[in-house]
Amino acid sequence: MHHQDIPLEVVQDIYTRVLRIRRFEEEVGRLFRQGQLPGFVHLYIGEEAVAAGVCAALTDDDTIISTHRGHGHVIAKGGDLNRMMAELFGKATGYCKGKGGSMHIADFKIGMLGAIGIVGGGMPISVGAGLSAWYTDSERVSVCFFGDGAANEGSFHESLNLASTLTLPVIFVCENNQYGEFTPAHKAMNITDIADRAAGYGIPGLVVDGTDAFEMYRAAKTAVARARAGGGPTLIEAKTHRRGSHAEGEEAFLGGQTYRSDEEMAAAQAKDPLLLLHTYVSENDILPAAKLETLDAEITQAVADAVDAARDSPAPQLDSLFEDLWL
Amino acid sequence: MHHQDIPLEVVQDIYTRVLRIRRFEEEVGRLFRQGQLPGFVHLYIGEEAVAAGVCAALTDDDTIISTHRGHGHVIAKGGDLNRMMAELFGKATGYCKGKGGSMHIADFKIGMLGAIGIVGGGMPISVGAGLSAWYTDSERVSVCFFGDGAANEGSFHESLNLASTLTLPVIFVCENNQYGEFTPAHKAMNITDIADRAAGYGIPGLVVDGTDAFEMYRAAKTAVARARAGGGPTLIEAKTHRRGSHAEGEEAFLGGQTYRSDEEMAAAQAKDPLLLLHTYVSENDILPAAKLETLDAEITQAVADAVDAARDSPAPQLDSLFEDLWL
Amino acid sequence: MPRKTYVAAIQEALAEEMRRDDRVFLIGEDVRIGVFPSTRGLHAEFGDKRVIDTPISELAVAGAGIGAAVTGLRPIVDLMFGTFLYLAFDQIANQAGAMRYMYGGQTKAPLVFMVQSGAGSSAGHHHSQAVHQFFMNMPQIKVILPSTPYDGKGLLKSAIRDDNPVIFLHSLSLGGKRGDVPSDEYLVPIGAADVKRAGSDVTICGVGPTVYAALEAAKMLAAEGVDAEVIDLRSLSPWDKQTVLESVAKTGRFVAVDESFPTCSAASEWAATVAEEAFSDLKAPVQRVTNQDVPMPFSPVLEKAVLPSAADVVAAARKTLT
Amino acid sequence: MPRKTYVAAIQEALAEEMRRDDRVFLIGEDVRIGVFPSTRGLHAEFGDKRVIDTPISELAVAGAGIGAAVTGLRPIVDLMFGTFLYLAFDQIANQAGAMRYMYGGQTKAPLVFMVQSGAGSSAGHHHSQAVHQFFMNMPQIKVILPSTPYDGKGLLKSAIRDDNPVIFLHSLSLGGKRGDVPSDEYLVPIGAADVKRAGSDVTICGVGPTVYAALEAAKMLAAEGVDAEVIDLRSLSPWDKQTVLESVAKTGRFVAVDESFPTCSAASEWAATVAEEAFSDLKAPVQRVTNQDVPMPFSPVLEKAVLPSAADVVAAARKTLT
Ligand SMILES: Cc1ncc(C[n+]2csc(CCOP(=O)(O)OP(=O)(O)O)c2C)c(N)n1
Ligand SMILES: Cc1ncc(C[n+]2csc(CCOP(=O)(O)OP(=O)(O)O)c2C)c(N)n1
Ligand SMILES: [Mg+2]
Ligand SMILES: [Mg+2]
Repeated sequence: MHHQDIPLEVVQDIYTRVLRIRRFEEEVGRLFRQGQLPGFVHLYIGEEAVAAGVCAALTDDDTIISTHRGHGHVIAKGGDLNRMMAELFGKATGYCKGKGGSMHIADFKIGMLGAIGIVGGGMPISVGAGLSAWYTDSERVSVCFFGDGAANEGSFHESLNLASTLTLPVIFVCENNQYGEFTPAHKAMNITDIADRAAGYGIPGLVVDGTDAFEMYRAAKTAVARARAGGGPTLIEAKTHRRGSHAEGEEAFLGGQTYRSDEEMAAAQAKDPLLLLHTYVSENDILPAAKLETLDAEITQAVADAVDAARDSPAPQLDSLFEDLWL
Repeated sequence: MHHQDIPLEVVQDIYTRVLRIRRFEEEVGRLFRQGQLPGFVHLYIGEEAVAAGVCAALTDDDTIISTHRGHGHVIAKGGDLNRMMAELFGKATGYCKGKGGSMHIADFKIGMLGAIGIVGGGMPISVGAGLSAWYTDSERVSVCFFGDGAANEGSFHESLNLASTLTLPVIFVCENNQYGEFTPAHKAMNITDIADRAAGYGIPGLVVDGTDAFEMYRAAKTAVARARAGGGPTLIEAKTHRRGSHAEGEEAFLGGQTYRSDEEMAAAQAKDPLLLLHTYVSENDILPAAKLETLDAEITQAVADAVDAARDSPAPQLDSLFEDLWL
Repeated sequence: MPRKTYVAAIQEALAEEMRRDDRVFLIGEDVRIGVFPSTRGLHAEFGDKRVIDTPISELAVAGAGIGAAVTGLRPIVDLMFGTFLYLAFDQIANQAGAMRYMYGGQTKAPLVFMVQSGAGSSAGHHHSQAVHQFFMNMPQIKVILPSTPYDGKGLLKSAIRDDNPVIFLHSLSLGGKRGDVPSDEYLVPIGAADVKRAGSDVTICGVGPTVYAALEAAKMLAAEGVDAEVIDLRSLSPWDKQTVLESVAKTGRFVAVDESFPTCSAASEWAATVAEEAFSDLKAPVQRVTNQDVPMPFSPVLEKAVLPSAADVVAAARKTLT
Repeated sequence: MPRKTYVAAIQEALAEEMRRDDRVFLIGEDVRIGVFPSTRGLHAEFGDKRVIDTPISELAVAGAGIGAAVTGLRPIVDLMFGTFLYLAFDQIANQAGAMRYMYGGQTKAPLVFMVQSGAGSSAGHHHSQAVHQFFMNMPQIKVILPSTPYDGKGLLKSAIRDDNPVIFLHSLSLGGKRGDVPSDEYLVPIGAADVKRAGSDVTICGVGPTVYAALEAAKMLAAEGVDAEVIDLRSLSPWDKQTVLESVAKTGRFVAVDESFPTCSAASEWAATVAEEAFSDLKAPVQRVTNQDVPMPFSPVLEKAVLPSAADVVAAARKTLT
């Protein structure tokens, strides 16, 4: 892990994104366990370096598309914690006025084109966002986050191939957290690196250590430059770990069944992206400890404020059922 | 082209299969142009070596699944010309009692599990046939024929991956005839060899000269042996040429537009599989000219008989509309 | 007025709208060469960027249309046969129609999915199904199926200008039908039915090819002294309930004619609505005329027997009159 | 009689049928660990070969089920949520239901697609749609949706023994419901409705979760002196028209309650059928109670307002009584 080629403000920026995601997700986990949040919740803890590194390499114009595990992507792209939290509570002040929920947060103003609850469902749409950029001769790139599980969906195949044949500025970021629900990636495919599939579409495929935010940033920069220069799509496979449940509350609904060993969990903990980043910036005196503490305190407070604001927000009016319909 | 490792009776068998397909398809083309056949018709002329070579490597128990361009596969697997022709005429004596037509011929008795009009639609089903063989510890293998165009469908990706993860005895035979309808394969994908996609599923991928029936036979033999031994699926890409139209009558419905150069057509003609085979067996005195002529006469007669029988056959009774329904 | 074929009118709508708005583009399998003549010639005029051939990848192409739409373009996604939309079903049901609502009104998805729908060319089950009934069920998806060249052009132009996802269905069997198509620009509004024949005894309601079965039936009924009103719905979602209810208020009898498998068909929807909202007007039970409830057979004699015919419509109308 | 949960009864049906017939196997995403407890414990008993985890590949898994079925096995394909079937729509619409007919009766496809259907857990649009209406339209596909543990077990066992493709829908919101489930083997026939409450004033017809809304409504109506008959259809295709028509012959009033988007819903089909075939019995217009016509919102207050409620049913029933 090193940051030699990365300006200090970017290091700080990446660190901030990772931390914001972490503190937000920790709080969401607590709220869910307390029974305060409706629906399903899939946390991004352990994978923060992927979204943070990638989004730090994007401009505000660039777009992203996300998955059922989408909170981290929204935050990394600059999403508003209050409107996110309110959405998770199903409140009228949420990003989607309570109509979307955890799996469907979007912020079109910042190029966050939406989280999609259908595994692989966002990939074709991201191709369309890339098509738009190409069509309008814009510099914009389109980023698609998806999981190792999604890489086995037909949409993966069709989307990468389509983006390749049209030479579109799309960056496919596969978050290989080793599991699709409870199935290990290596049982759902007979290959080690999903990045190898890129060859089948004639596009570059990179394996990146997804626990290292700097590596993610570098890989994304390269892919973004390539895309902006008209070089077409890239597939980036980020090897990462989901530290927590597939969906919050899974212990209960799995009835005591487990699917990961203690060693595996310990190894993932040792590669925790926030821990790695914190250790790196601390040990190398890149960001002063005091600053890190203030930052953490600020973010923690912002998350707490978001929760308070969400709680105090009104539930959607029944009238709103018939808003946001046909134009 | 050589047959050193191939017994003479197999050479003759392959030759017969190729010729039967050719003479049948030529006649179907004529009938279609004369307006005698309803619906759409996609001929296999130019690609006969693929089905013939592969099916010669199969037993009667092994199963195949086919496409909209399916006549050749049925014949290669041993299908009955009379019942095929009757089906094309939409007659009650056809394989499917007139309910299927050109794009949906099946003969379950000889392991021909059906032609499928949806591009890529047969691939998942072939995985199921392989699953069945594996489940029942049978020696049976499942062969799936599909086109270069189909290789861009999501079903291709999901099917190869599923067959690979379950180590099923499925042989995916991609008939790369260079076009999906009027789109050249190289515009629909940024790679030269579809076989390279096999690496993405951890299975062998072979490029084979699909105009050489012996090469096809060899490749199939290897893949069949591997599948029977529990080694799982193989992807075979057969480079071949469609000599005629995508669908019969395309000149008319394309309104004079063309999409292939004369040179390209001439090159394909030079690599015509029947021509190559005929030249080879003749020049090397493998099959006597007289025998070849008798064979051709017999087959030509059989096709003519099939046409006569089909013409004389009754149209389906209206009552038959409500047969072959729920059991 | 110039007379044009149905398919030429559709082509004209595409060309005019592409000329009018350069955010409009066409994408699909072999749209350049034009598998259906509806897209023929557009590539020559508009070039590579606006007439885009794709690999055979319905799911991705449909989704790409959606992604392009939510980022400011106005795609027309041509997926050839109606049944090929089954492969893109997820993108349409889960994404296209839902995005605006699901994201609280932040976005819109102005795009057109254009496919052939229905049977009539002996193409077998995989190429001969009507699909409108599926998309009618989905909230926030518009569905149209014109029966004439005039409507084909006018409705497609409206669809392209619509800010919502629209499924534009065209009928292969009507492709060669000729009709008047004005040279001056015009639009046909989505959601408005067209009364094709005024009558006082029975209301017959159809869409696309079944309009002709209905008209033919009306003629046969006239010979029996029965004066049928024939309504061409043109739009399936939203649909012009008002016109139908007003007609039934007059006639007291209703026959729904729909080329579709029977259960949960458009005919079921129309019949249920009339039964619900015009009950007191009804002098006889509503009647549905649809496909027979079997997969589409290949053989022309069987295919014909499966599809709703004028004779079937006459029989149904007679039932309302006894 | 032992009392069991809905989901436990389903699990029992799977286990018993797998014991009875070793051609029966289960395939799907995470069926071993059991995302839904319905498949829990089967892997321990039946092992790797008969309880097969797959990659997330709905189209291929569905098709693999079909391929296995036509080659002699009896697969149960579990694809988790109903909406995921959209990705397998082609295999179901074009292949599963059609193969037997299309190939002239040469084959059969005895398989079960098992998915959750409907809303009620605030999971948002992508995980909260009812899907039965789509499959009801397809010829030669059977569709069932039980409302009780007893029916869940008995119908699933029938589905597994059926020689045709069956879509077995279960309701997440009913998963924890308890009911009597006999220890002795029994089957519930596909296609037979269950009259849950006899009544003489109005017929209320539902399926799955809407049966409870209907029963609750019946109680509320009873308090007003209205005696409602409540029919649980249980099977959606084929469906028990006879029982419904007989009931309407008695009551003269009909309310269809269906958790589905309204247009071309099951409610439309039932209402149309009653209007067509029991017209002379009807004393008032048929009524449909369905979802509101919007994508499924996440927020519990909105979700609840979209779904058909007992109060909605009461209001509809009252309309038939004035
Ligand atoms: C099409 C579809 N199939 C199945 C599911 C159920 N499901 C939700 S998340 C998930 C696992 C996805 O795995 P992966 O893509 O690796 O993402 P991760 O959860 O690991 O972030 C599955 C199977 C779904 N939502 N959509
Ligand atoms: C899902 C689907 N999309 C499109 C079509 C229309 N179509 C029929 S054949 C064909 C081309 C198929 O190309 P390929 O797989 O290479 O087979 P070939 O015709 O060359 O044998 C297309 C696009 C179809 N039948 N099914
Ligand atoms: Mg994963
Ligand atoms: Mg081809």
